[in-house]
Amino acid sequence: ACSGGGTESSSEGEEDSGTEETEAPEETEDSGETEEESTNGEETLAADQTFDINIKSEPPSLNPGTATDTTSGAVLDQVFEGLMRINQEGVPEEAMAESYEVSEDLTTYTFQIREDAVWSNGDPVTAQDFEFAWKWVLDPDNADTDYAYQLYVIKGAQAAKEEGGSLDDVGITAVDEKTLEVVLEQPTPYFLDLTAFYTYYPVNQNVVEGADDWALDAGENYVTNGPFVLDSWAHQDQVVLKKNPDYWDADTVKLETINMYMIDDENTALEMYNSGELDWAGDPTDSLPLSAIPSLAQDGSLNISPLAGIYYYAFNTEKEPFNNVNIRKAFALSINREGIVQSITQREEQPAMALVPPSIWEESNEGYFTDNDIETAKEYLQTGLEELGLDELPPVELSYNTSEAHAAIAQAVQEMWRQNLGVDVTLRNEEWNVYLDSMGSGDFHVGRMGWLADFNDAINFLEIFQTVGGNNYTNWESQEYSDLLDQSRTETDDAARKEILREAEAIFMEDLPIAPVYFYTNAWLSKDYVKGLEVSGLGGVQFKWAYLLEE
Amino acid sequence: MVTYILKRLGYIILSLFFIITITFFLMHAAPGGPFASERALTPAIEAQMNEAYGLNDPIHVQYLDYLVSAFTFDFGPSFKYVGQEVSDIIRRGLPYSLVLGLEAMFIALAIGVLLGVIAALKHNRFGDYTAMIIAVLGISVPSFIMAAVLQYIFAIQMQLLPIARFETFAHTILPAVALASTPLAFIARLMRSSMLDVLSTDYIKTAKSKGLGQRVVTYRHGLRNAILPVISYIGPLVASILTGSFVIEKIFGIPGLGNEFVVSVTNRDYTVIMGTTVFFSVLLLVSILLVDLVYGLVDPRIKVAAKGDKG
Amino acid sequence: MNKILEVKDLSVSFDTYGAEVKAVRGVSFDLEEKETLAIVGESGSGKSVTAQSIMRLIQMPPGKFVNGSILFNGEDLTEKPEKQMENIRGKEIGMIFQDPMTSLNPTMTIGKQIAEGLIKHRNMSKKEAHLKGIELLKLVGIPTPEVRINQYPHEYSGGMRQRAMIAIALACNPKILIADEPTTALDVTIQAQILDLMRGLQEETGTAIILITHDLGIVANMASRVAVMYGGKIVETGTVDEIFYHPKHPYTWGLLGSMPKLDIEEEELQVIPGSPPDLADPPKGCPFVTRCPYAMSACTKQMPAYTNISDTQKTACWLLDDRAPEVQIPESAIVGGSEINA
Amino acid sequence: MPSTKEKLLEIKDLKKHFKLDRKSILKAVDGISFDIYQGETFGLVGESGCGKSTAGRTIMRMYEATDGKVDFVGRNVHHIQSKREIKEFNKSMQMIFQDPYASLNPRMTVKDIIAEGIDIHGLIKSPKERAERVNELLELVGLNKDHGSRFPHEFSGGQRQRIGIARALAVNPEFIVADEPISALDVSIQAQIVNLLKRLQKDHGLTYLFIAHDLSMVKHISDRVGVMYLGKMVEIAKSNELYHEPLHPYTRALISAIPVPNPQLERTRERIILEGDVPSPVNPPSGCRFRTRCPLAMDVCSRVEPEWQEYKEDRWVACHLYDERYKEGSLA
Amino acid sequence: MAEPQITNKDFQPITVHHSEAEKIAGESASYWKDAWRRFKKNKLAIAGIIVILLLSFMAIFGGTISGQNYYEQDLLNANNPPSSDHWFGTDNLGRDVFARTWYGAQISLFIGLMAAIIDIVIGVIWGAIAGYFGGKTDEIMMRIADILYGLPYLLVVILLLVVLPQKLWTLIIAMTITGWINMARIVRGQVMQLKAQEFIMASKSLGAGNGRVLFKHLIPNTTGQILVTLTLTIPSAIFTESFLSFIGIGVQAPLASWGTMANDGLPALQYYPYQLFFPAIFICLTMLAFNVIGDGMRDALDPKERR
Ligand SMILES: Nc1ncnc2c1ncn2[C@@H]1O[C@H](COP(=O)(O)OP(=O)(O)OP(=O)(O)O)[C@@H](O)[C@H]1O
Ligand SMILES: Nc1ncnc2c1ncn2[C@@H]1O[C@H](COP(=O)(O)OP(=O)(O)OP(=O)(O)O)[C@@H](O)[C@H]1O
Ligand SMILES: [Mg+2]
Ligand SMILES: [Mg+2]
Repeated sequence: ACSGGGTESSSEGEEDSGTEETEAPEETEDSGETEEESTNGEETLAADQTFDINIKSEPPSLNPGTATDTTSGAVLDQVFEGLMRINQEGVPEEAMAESYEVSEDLTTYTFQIREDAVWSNGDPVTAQDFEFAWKWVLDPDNADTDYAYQLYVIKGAQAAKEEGGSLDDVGITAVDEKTLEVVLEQPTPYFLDLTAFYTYYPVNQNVVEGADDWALDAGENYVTNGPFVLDSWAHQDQVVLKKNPDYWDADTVKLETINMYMIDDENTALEMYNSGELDWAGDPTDSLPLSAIPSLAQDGSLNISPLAGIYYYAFNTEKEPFNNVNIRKAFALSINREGIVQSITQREEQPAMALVPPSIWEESNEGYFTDNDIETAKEYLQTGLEELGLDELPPVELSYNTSEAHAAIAQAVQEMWRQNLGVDVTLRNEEWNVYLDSMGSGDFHVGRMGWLADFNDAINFLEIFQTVGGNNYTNWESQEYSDLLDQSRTETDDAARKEILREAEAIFMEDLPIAPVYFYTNAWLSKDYVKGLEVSGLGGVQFKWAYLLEE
Repeated sequence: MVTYILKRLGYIILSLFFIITITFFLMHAAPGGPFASERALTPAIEAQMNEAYGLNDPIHVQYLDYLVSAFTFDFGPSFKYVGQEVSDIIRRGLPYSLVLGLEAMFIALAIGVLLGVIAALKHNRFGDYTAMIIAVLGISVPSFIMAAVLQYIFAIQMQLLPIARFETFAHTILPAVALASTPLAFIARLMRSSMLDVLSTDYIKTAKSKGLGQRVVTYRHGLRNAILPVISYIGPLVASILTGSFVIEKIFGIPGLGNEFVVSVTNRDYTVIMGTTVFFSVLLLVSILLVDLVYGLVDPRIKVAAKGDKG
Repeated sequence: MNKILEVKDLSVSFDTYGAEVKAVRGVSFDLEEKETLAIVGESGSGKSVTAQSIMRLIQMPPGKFVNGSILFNGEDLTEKPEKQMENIRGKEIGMIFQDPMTSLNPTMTIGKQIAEGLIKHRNMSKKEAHLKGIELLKLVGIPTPEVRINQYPHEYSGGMRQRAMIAIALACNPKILIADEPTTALDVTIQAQILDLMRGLQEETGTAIILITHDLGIVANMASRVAVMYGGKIVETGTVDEIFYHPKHPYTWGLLGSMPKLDIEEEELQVIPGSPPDLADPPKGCPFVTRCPYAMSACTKQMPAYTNISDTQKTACWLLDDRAPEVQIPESAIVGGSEINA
Repeated sequence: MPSTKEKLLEIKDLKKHFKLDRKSILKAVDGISFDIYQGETFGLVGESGCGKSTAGRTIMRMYEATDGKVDFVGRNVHHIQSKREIKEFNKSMQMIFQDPYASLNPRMTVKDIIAEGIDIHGLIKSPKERAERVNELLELVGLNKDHGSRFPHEFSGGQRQRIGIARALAVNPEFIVADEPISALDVSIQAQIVNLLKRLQKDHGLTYLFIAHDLSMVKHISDRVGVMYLGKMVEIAKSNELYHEPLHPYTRALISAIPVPNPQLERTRERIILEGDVPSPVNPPSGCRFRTRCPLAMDVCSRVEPEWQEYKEDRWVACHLYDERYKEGSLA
Repeated sequence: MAEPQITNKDFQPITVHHSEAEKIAGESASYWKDAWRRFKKNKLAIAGIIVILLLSFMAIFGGTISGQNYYEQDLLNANNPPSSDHWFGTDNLGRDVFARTWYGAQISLFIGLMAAIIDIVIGVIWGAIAGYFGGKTDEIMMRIADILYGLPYLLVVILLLVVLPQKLWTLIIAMTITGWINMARIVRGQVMQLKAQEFIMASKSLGAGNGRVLFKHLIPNTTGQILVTLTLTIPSAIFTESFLSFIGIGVQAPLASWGTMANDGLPALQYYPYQLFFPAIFICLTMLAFNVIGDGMRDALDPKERR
């Protein structure tokens, strides 16, 4: 599910990155400025096009088929290229594919691969390479392919991976050397976005087949097709990328070298940025220390951009008192989101009174209720208590996984609920793995969760709650909601589809199995001479268009 | 001698066996598995993963496999770093940890002993108090605070040394000092009291009665005897440097093993947990053995093997 | 005869937590060439402190010279700078300590320990010092010295260690050898060996010996003159015959009386009742007053001055004052040999 | 001198071996036999490490014997099994220790130290009785009542040794092992303790095993003396006889080595100075253990172990010189 | 000083009572009184005691002095520097650092104290038994300690925190898993030395059982060492707690300990240094105090220092 979230495996570290944020006024203008400058022609390129950035930790996998996290993604996005690439405007544009055609029923895509697309070892990039790579991921014999589900929009993919279907029945066909035909299960408006995601990257079949450990180290087996090549990989220490001269669009690529360091400590990384050892600090590959943010915001050096993600508290709807919708509403309404965002996370996150982030749906700027609406909350509380036959709220437990930021927010919320609802809230923090275990087994009252979009579509947020289990820890289920989502999947008209989904969201927000807190943002520092570096709303970063000016 | 070492090795293996066993069951008893993630896996894929990593086997089979693999030092691939062999992970982290650890040990021993000797020689005088204040500060300041403060002073304010990473010798100074500060202080105190004891012995008087100068007496006669308790502290020192290194490695961005170990625990990366645990335990147990052997070398009275020799 | 060492009115104190311990309080004696002076007295009477003061081995602080001088060949050792003292220690004055088990460095071979002094004072090379060490070990009666020289102290028996200590002390032919209870820790048979050895060596080298002990038997065997110490003071001094056959001080009487006689049957031993004084708070007068059967009120008030009994014998006791009542030496203190002497 | 010659203790071929490791065994006591009569003092002398303390402790059953037996009033002490009887036995045999500094628990008051035996055996009924008994004991050894509430470190060596004696006496023992009770004391104090022990013996009819390496004191206090060398008894005699007519060459050397506080005598006295050191008890010399240092060693000494024989009445010795068989042969 | 005049009168014999001669000079002082007398002379150690007493006092009452409490938040006044309202400033949630510091003192000192008690109970008994019985018992007990030492501590702690409810106690237990080993080693060494002493033999020959020997003789005689070790255990527990909070397993919010506060303040070192400064200075002060007390005790209890 994940192009950007990648909170998975590395647990706390990345969790932090998702939650620590800042306040800075007029974000759009800020980023706008950068854009403008970069398009001005009066600048001179620096002679030394070497870029230094911190990626925090060792990328768990540099095999696009097994990668599942942002850190790996940050490297893979530079060294590989899929059929499409998300461009500076945030929309997919042709990359390995020179062109594509979509069938009438919107389920068959035919991609024409560039003639001049070559692997870094000189082999041409072929349709077979794609077919091979994708089917490798879908092969049930290949483990560690956690992100196989990214391919499940393709016909027969899920069946092959999970239900014993044949790989031959999967809708991926290399028609010829340069033509790839993909058949989908149903119309998928965001399929082109998906083809830019690393699980969809090709691998060089000639090299990879039979060489299981090809992606373990930089070396002659590590053959790629992106704007950069993997020059060296000192595990746990540093990844060095060099410009790929054979890249089809090599003229656009300005950076010669990218040094990606793996410094775990945010403060250390920030200091390295201050001393000039790094050209970039903070999101999306690292995060800025919470305590540094106010002063950074004050001196105007902080950059902010929205990130398609939500931070929320999940209610366990099977545990009293949260089995009552009014109680849930009371709790959700009596959170002072603005306060949290302004004083704790401080990265201009947007208070969330909806599920789908405003970067996907503008309507979410409004939301379904008023932030910090204590009056209404108290009313709901009253009704809820009556319905439950209680005089006062029983003590409740607020769970979160260990992290400075989560703790701070939880403490603030604890205090808000205590003051506003007079409820005795105890905090419970657990180490990440333990936390997931408790959440999964329903051993919680209210628990912190977050979601970062895999792809830029509302469905990615809504389908979490379609069924109990998976990523839905709330035990909340609604037939109506589920039906609406299913209906949206066959709807080919964009506007109509959105209508359906909005309706679903409304149902969800009426039942409030979660209390949304805020929508994430990216916050980073970059040196003035850094231009054209693309930070996506999905948490990815692209160096293809980046360049450095003379200082 | 040989039988003694063999016997000790036997104990090491026995201890290792228990450590592995306990670790194995702890690991599996701990909630959360290696594949737990924010993006929940579908049950089918999870089953495939378990199958691939042998987690579907009955627990005793897994345990036996583990025992075999642990004693052959073949721990298999990491769960998290796809395809990377645990032995490779250890091998690549080791040099960093080793350099850092040895340097820290060197600093702790050299400066600790020096401070201790100075304090003992200047007993109850200014030098003593100064050395002991340094020592107490060393013990009082947690290493992570020490690291941050050192970084702040020497790298950020004075810009004398690099902030982080581990490339040149200059890079190693701050982390090694931060890591060494607590054991250094401890050694200084140990050294002080044992040196005070030694300085009041008869053989020191004998040495002086030969007309040897203060320095010769202190270094030739005092030091070697006084350092014995410090040598027996090296075992715990290794342990404390191993555990302490995690914090330091994290703050200074050093790709060492300490960090690897902690991360593996939080990730439930079973094979890496096992590998690093076995590795650390072996290191610890062997260094305790080595310390005992060295002790025998430094102190001729202790004949490790020849307890039964006529005496 | 030449006086090579003169100790005059020496007082040494220690600062301890509780109080100032006045370990030695105005001790005077001298040592002539080639003689053996025995200092006897019970534990804590200040024998070792006196000896170590001569060598300036007392740790200062907590120790300090309060008063007095130590003249070695006319030079006052209490005022010598440390550097010059180093040239006297080992070279001019050697010392053997009480406990052979602890007075050798356990982590250094015997050979090296012997060699150190030689290298320092005789400018020998390591090799020469080693050879000389073997010679010395042979001299003190250690068999197979070539092998033994490379061993560590723990590989030596107690008697051998004490022999090695003697070898170290005598390495540079010192003019004075101070032996602080050299045989207390040893068995009688080994003690006899060591005393025999010391006597033999003295005859050979002519070193003057200060022998510290509390065993009157050893004194009788070894010494030419005796100083009896009690409570940080010398209460009586004289030639060995004078002390054994004509003792004048009640403490000396007590000492002689409490020794069992091998050749006489006796029901009860003569005892000196009570226990020694606390040197942190010594009695104002004679230190022995609390245990003295002949105590007078004068004794509690003032330390008696020395009375010269003969050219060589001096005693500090109020009983020797004209005004004091006549007191007979108790029978138990009469050493049988006096008749032979007379 | 014992008036009655009633055996209180009969020691037969007593052995105590310490296992050092798998290969080496230290034979600290290697077959000694002697009797101790009711009311006498039996002195035990010998060089350091020859096994005196081990013998004393094995007799007291503080060590289990490797072999041999110790009959106390006709009962083998090493066969007592029941807890109650062991306690009874503990009461009748007590020990006085060498080191007056180490033998008293520094954290206990003198009162409690002395009363420990009383408490363990429940010999009193009330705290008052306990206090009375302690005072009585303190007085007995010549200490003051108010010393009871003090701590050992406040006492001098001689006083401490007396506390140790009071502790041993508290349980009314019949037999006391005194393991070098005076060797750590000052000359002037030694006599105090020896006199005290003698007085107590007279008043309470005690029997002593008095261990020491200082022959002069042993001779003074003991009725009979046993001389040990390297785990073996080499001679037993009445103390006078031993001094005036030592039989075993080792005894002779021992006596001649004692310095006499008489300068005239010392100057003229012939002394036997033994060569070398005591061999290790781990692998003692073959035959007679003393032969390596014996000035009169014969051929046979290295081959045959001398027998423990009664040379005269009450006079035991283990030496080939007194064995008719070898005397002739070797002299020839 | 004028010598007193000696007259004829002074030559009358006086009788010295022997019992008088046996009198012990000076006042009777128990072992502890005696040690305390020497301890008092050590000004530094006394200063240490005073500091600990002051800190304890403040831990109990300090939280209320400033009129603020440790949990109330004021998000608008977060991260304020020290002022007349908030003497030590405020933290990132606008809570009063002064109140939190003293509240944290309660927890840190409590943790130290509990760790010390558990150390005594487990470490002392374990070490004493191993040292006293020796042989196989010792071998096995010490191997167990070795194994505990070799176990991945972090794993054990995480598991404990999972298995046991999330309470302060769990944290304390987690810290004592290996904490007592040092104490056990020291006590064992002491006991091994002591058990060969004659007073132990004397007690045995009087018929004392193992229990009596252990608890009446052996353990009381190690108290000096135990106390000294404790003065180091307490700070090291405070230390471990802060290490655990560094890796995210500290005390439960909104409770604070000096360890968690220092840890939270650490990243803000450059921006709000007082957030680190106050807890850190008190950690150091406590450690310093306990260390000098330990030194003082070692000197005061050292048998070699007394005569
Ligand atoms: N370093 C010291 N600090 C304090 N007091 C000391 C020190 N050295 C010696 N003394 C005290 O000085 C006094 C004399 O001690 P000294 O060692 O000279 O006695 P001694 O006659 O040699 O006795 P012994 O026969 O036991 O060796 C004793 O009371 C002792 O306690
Ligand atoms: N518990 C023990 N374990 C091993 N060896 C021992 C033990 N106790 C005594 N020995 C050894 O047994 C031998 C006899 O020791 P013991 O103490 O009986 O001698 P001793 O005659 O009392 O000597 P000393 O005069 O020095 O007290 C010595 O070699 C000693 O090392
Ligand atoms: Mg002395
Ligand atoms: Mg003995």
